[in-house]
Amino acid sequence: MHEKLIFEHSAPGRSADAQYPRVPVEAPVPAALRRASPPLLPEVSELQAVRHFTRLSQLNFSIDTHFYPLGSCTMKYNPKACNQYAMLPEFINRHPLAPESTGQGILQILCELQDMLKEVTGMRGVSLTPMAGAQGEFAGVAMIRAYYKARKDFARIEIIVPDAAHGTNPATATMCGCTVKEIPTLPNGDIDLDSLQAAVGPQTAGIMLTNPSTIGVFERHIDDLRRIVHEAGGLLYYDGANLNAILGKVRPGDMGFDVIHMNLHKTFSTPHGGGGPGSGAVGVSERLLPFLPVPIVGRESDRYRWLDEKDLPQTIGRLSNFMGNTGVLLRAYIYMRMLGRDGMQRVSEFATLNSNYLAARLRVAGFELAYPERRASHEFIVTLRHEAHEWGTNAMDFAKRLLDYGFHAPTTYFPLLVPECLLIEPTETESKEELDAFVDAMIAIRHEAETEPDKLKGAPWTLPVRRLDDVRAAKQLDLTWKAA
Amino acid sequence: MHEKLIFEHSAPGRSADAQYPRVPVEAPVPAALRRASPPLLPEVSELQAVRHFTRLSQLNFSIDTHFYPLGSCTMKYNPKACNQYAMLPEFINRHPLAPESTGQGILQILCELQDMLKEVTGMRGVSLTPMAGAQGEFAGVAMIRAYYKARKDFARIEIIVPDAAHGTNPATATMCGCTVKEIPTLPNGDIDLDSLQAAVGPQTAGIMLTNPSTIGVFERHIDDLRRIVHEAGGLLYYDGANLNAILGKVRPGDMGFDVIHMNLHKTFSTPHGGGGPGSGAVGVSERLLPFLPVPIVGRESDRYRWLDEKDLPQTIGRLSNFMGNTGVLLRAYIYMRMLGRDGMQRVSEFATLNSNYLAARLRVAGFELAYPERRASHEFIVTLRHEAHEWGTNAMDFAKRLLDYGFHAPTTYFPLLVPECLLIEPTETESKEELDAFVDAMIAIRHEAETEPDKLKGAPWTLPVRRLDDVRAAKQLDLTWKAA
Amino acid sequence: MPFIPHTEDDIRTMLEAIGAPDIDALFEEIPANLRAPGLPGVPPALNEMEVGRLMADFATRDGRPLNFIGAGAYEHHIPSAVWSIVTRGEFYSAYTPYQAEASQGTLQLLYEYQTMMASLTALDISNASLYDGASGLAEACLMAVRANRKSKSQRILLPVALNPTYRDVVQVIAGNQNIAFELLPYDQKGGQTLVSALDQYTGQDITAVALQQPNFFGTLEDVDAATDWAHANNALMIGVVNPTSLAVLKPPGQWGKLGADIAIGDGQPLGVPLSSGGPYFGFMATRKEHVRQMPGRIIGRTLDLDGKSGFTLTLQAREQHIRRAKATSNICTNQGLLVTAATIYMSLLGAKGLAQVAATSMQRTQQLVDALTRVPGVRLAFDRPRFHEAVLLLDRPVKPVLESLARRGIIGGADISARFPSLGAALLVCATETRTLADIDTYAQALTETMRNSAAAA
Amino acid sequence: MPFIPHTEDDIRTMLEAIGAPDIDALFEEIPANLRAPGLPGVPPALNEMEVGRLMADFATRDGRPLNFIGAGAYEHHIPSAVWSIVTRGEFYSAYTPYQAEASQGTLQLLYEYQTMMASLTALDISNASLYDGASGLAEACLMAVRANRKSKSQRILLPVALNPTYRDVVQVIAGNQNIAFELLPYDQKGGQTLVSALDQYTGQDITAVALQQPNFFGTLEDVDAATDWAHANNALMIGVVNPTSLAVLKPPGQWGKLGADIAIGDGQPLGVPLSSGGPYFGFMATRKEHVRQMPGRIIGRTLDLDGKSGFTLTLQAREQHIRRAKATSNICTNQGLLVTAATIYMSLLGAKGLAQVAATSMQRTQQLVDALTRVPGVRLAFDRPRFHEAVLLLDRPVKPVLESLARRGIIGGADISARFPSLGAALLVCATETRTLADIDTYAQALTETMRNSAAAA
Ligand SMILES: Cc1ncc(COP(=O)(O)O)c(C=O)c1O
Ligand SMILES: Cc1ncc(COP(=O)(O)O)c(C=O)c1O
Repeated sequence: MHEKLIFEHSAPGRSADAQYPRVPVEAPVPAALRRASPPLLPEVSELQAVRHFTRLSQLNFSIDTHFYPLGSCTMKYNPKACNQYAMLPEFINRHPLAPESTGQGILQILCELQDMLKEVTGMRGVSLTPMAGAQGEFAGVAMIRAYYKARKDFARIEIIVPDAAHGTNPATATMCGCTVKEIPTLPNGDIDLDSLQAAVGPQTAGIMLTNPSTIGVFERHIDDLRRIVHEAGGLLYYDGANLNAILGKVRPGDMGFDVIHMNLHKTFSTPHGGGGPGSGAVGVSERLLPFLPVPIVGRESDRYRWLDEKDLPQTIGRLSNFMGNTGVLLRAYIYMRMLGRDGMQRVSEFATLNSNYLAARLRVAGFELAYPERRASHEFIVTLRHEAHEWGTNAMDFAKRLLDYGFHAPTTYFPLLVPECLLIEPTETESKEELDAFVDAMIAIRHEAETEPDKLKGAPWTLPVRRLDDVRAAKQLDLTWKAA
Repeated sequence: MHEKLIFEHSAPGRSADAQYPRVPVEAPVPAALRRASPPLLPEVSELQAVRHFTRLSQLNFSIDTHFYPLGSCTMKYNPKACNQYAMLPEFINRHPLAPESTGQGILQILCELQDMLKEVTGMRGVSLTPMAGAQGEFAGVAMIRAYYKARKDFARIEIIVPDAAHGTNPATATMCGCTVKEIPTLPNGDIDLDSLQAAVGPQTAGIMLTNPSTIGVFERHIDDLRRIVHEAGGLLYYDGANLNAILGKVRPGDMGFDVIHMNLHKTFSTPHGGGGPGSGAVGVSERLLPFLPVPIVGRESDRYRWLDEKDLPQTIGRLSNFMGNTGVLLRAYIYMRMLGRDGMQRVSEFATLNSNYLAARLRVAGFELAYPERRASHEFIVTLRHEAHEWGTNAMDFAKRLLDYGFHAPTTYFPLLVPECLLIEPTETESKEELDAFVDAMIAIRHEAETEPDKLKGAPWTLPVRRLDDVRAAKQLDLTWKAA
Repeated sequence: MPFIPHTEDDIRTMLEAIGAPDIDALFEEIPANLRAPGLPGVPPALNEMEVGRLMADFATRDGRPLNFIGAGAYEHHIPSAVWSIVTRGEFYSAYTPYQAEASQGTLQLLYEYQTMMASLTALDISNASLYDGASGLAEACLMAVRANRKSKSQRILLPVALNPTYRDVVQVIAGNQNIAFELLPYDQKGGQTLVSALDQYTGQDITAVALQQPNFFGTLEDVDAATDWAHANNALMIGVVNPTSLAVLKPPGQWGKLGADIAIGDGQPLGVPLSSGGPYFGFMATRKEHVRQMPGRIIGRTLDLDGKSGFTLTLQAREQHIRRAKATSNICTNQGLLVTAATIYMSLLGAKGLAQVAATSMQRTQQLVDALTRVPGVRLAFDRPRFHEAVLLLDRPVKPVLESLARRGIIGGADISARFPSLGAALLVCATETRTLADIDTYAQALTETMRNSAAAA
Repeated sequence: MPFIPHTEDDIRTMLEAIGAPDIDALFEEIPANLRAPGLPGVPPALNEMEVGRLMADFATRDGRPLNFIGAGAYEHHIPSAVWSIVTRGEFYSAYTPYQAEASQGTLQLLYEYQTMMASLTALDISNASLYDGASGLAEACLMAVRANRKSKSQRILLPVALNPTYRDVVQVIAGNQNIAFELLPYDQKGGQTLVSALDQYTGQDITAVALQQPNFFGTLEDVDAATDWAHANNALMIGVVNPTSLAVLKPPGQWGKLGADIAIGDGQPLGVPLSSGGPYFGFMATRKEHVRQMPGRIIGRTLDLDGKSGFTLTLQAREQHIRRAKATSNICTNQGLLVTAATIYMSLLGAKGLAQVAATSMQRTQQLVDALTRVPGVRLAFDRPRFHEAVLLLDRPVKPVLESLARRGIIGGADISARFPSLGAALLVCATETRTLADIDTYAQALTETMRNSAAAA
């Protein structure tokens, strides 16, 4: 299936006339500020637009159509109710600056969401404003910096990250004006505490940690690790992208973390939308409370109101023009209310069950697990180094061939420390049958790798396009369409 | 793409638990009336259901994805606004028996719709209750019968239909207890008035006519035809499935018709939903007013209320449990308001332009038009008798091969009087580019018919299934799934 | 031009290809004396924004009162997933699946639906829908006449306790074909149809007997006895059923010794919103041997050229397209999209969920009855087991009470006193699983006040 | 179990395959002292029906007042087609298109979006979105520092007439990297930024100048002069723009002699509902030569193994996945779904529709200003040409007036007096094409009464 570009459906003078004011109005713009020629927007009928974008949508894999075990991304079912009730006219037509008296309903929702997130994380305060995980990280590291600045401890600008960390961790540290120090992971998946001990010092602002880490195992020596960092005077940052693994089982606050961001668009199942929006709500321990980004919802007897710079004079400030991705927050709230306290625990239980089951079955089928002696968390890593070495079929080849079998590929080549890796996260919402079918596909592909490796190297064969040339894309940049 | 049956996704004990009351309740049913074993409904998770039905949907052609020139079906764009505003919570949650005082909004809408349909058809009264075209026909013929019964003219039970008539016409006549007399169409597409003259008599209840007829031409001698039937004491029924052809150009009421049904799900663009719902509103001339089916909306100064048997004691009565397919009526209303008086005229103009253009291009390309000397109405017929005769590729083969080219097939083998026919109705919402692409496909297929006829006979090749065995379906009935 | 893609250039080129000077020329075959002068009576166009505002204004005017009416249309929870999938363009904007290969989505879904309905009714087969329950019963009566070869009388027995509008509709639709309908009375104390009333027909030529379970009053009927009587007297048994109830009630296919022959009903409770009256859909199921007498579309599974299984419309030879004047029915367009909703709904709820909905609705109605009959001036009409509706008798006319409740935002039930004058001031109420105890309390309080005030006024 | 498909059988089989006695054993690596005792503080589960009712109750409480605020988020008509397509599962529930071949729908759409935004801003290229306009400006400032190799100062000039929250956010995000922001004052009479204020910086090392068009007050800025000044002084020019306005206003790429270097803004007006504050999206466009300094995802067209064209994420080497601590930004997840909405919106409106929206909004705001300034105690703050917002000055504090209007169902504007104390009691109002003359009249009357009553009370 091929779909032309929308511009190729365009014809001068055509338009979806029902969609804008009919009476022609001349914009009273002074000549010097007026646009000279119209922008190149498509000129199509409403049907053409609907048909084009509907057809485009069908070219995607998605949770609603495919198993999507993309590690570190928690691609679970997004309940339709979350969308339906978040899109109630009163919520989506509300202007963010309307008086609080006209928004007590939504303020109560957000306040309750803050409270539930505190409970889930074991933190003391929560701010919902960060608009994605990375912005949550930013808020977190910025709070750490603000904390030290407030203590006049200006030397602490170094952020430690394990080599398995997600790229946003070091990138965030840099954005916050910190320097980054990387420490290695041991072959057993735990962090090398000796290296950590060696790395900390009076320059240490903190460590950013995902636990379970992005290699899919729980850091067993978290107590020691915390002690080392805290004793060195640093703070502990919890990258909560993987909260799906531990919901109700262990709380970052109880582990001693000082600050956390949560990817509500993962654990709390707001959709990922083909690239967002997300929400990176942050939680903090007592000592970072004053620095939370604003606005935050406060309750005063039975009234709710926004707390701002006046209420939190030490706040790191604002990260968005209003109060973050409210629509995403509504979806997370609805999801959490439908799960309730027991449902949330089940999330981590069944995410972990699915992950360990899939790992066990793949191992039996002859695949090499990167950390075979460890319990998998909600995700785990297969390394295809043997397959790559023996048959020349690498992780990318397996990934692309999986698409032909009707499965979205796991995350490939991340974390970077495991060669030819597939990071596989089935999530709790997938059935055993789906997992079994995935294993069957992996086995079949492995057989192909041995007997007909070109089937993998040429894959995918059945999708709208064959394998795309990424090198060409970057070298011969073609980023916008131009009329022929 | 293949999708298992929903039952094959099922596993005992699985369910979408968020969707029903959690607290187990035992139904207090006396033992003798209790169900002994549960019905075989699927046991699937919410994700499984969503994924299954989403994937199923992708196996369909539809207006939103494909050009769909199905003659007599008026597959035009269904504006998304019609669905959105018809689904406002107040409308869809309203109980039909709620007091009229709580439904003045919707009653006003329906009343205005009645008025617009009167204007569009030139009839004196309208009832919105019939739930599809065929039920509108039923109401129409039932009114004719009621009219004669009221006049004690019991002999008039014969309904005349042209041979080109849609199957619902004769079937309806039978359901109303009438007998059916068929009259032929002339080679030029007009009705054979001599046969008509010969057919009418004291037994004639009326004639059912589509104009333009289902062969896609306007009956030029409609004045004579009307005279013949009226002089014989019969009434004229207008099958308004094809109103798209004449909107604002000529009105059935002005042509002298006594009763009409309208397929709102065609001309007024409510969606067809893969088989309905429709709406077959009926309009009548003065003399049939007392017989309209109830309920009808009446206005009394600024109040609206339902008129029922008490208001229309001679009514043929009720055709549905409430007031017909209200949701469909809302969509038609919204569509009509967005078109307005000028937009409605444009409908017939551009539907006719598209049809004549497509006919002209196909003729130039070597296809035989069934009525080449006539103007096409909103649809027209191609006969593939030469192609069938010379290359053994019949209309069905062309239809199936068109699917491979990404076009829904036109209506095939209807009307029955034209051999190997394709009844093609492009509608006004398709662009010239789309029509041109269709012509290109027809030309390519014709070339294949000549050079590689098996490409047609084996078609389709690229759809979820190859050509299906209809004979087997009817002979070895498999109408429900049974667990293996 | 709204919804029309033609540019000036397109129009010119197209007219040239046609060889017509202008668009008007395309209409030249219409006699000049008949040409309409446009449509001055239709209002000018609004754009989508304006029409959206207009519709929102209408809707706001009608509001969202708290509903306690059933009477043939039931307010159940509808999972968000249902309509978000139903309104996908591929389902919403497709036609009847005439080209099977290009409509496998709809066809497979309908096959799944047929399977579910057959199982729910405990009959062999189901069609792909009729318009609604009322017209469906008319079709069932016509079908019974065709299917019951042993009977020549065209006499069909209908209960008085049947939904009275169903009776009206049956009369209108089947009445033109000389079918005689005779009425079976109900017990004034229990509300159930008097099976003993069948005795007078024993030995006569009766084509069919219909029974509604639960009946219009919500009362449960003695379906076994009636079914056995019918079969003993060579009559077919037609069961008119509420699909939700079938999760807990004995299905028609198991009524009596042999089971009912035809089951029909309104599918609205299965995921279709109240929608101010429609569109809903009628379902029909029957035994294998009657399949060729069944009206409506039927989907069959078959094989394609490669031997792969697929789905297609089948037994079309019964239908009007082919059979024309001899068709089993004139129905063509049915209620496909609503069936789509019902199929998704049943898949989500499963047997367990549907039973929970049924049982909870029964419980809620009992709670409602308990609360309302505590209000002075209100008593219960019938004492027999019921499903999720009940008839209450008031000590004063129903209509003003309902109007007063409506002003308080409560739709208090259906006034059935005009249709059942012998009952007096009768109010049919319903509470499904969507009504909370708080809702019931709100109603009871409002009714108490209403009754107090109007009593005071009287 | 809501959203979990496991049967008891499944669980047993799976645990066997794993070799674990129970699910709890899977968590055995978590130190016992850290194990949480569940989540008692989270309320128990509601089913979908209950949560639907709850949300509807919250929503009803907030109501649907008539809105006259803009201030960075604008209420425009959104065609129904937009969100009915955006919420299709294939768009809604897909991840970032890492597997290009399985994500051609999203990728092609983003490529189309980039083309539209480049054209709308009259710049060469666009990224695939940032979080919002405010954080987008922060990214633009950081990018300017990277891109302007001639400048070492990290000094950036921002106008006071810039949306004040944008200024706050820029400070928070870019402030940690030692960028110094200096402020350009505005003309008290016209509301436009004083280009003459740039003179004092002539010859200094300035990294970039930003100007918002229209500015926060709605006033149109002299963008040409500012841009030319920037380029003459080796500074980059950053244009902060409202995308709707670009249908009628000179686009950043054409400001001054050379055009602005970076355009950023909030894409919300393009088909994204107000949504109580978000999600919206930030857009960014720039010149070709800066592409490797641009933050955010970029989609490129390339060829597949068969030479067929397709789309893929490109230039990922700038991003955190690969570049880690040296990435152009930490942004990863962006606002893809909103971009989907905007792309469909722009396709439906086209250049003509967007210009009509812009022009009608300007007209409506003028009509609003005319109507409101007729109310005693209300006058217009600035006399220069504006887009679709205006600052009104009241003769009394703004907040109580807004509260009083809110009680009448009117959201009367944004109180900007705290952020711009020198203006006094300043109210920023906006009327887009969605406000009718009747709406404006309703507002004017309510304001008249409010002012009369509070004056009387004073
Ligand atoms: C472990 C981890 N940390 C951080 C992030 C960043 O989150 P976001 O993409 O929402 O910015 C992600 C997700 O991509 C992640 O997987
Ligand atoms: C000419 C004609 N008449 C009548 C009908 C029957 O309408 P419906 O399918 O709505 O019952 C149709 C449509 O199928 C038709 O095309």
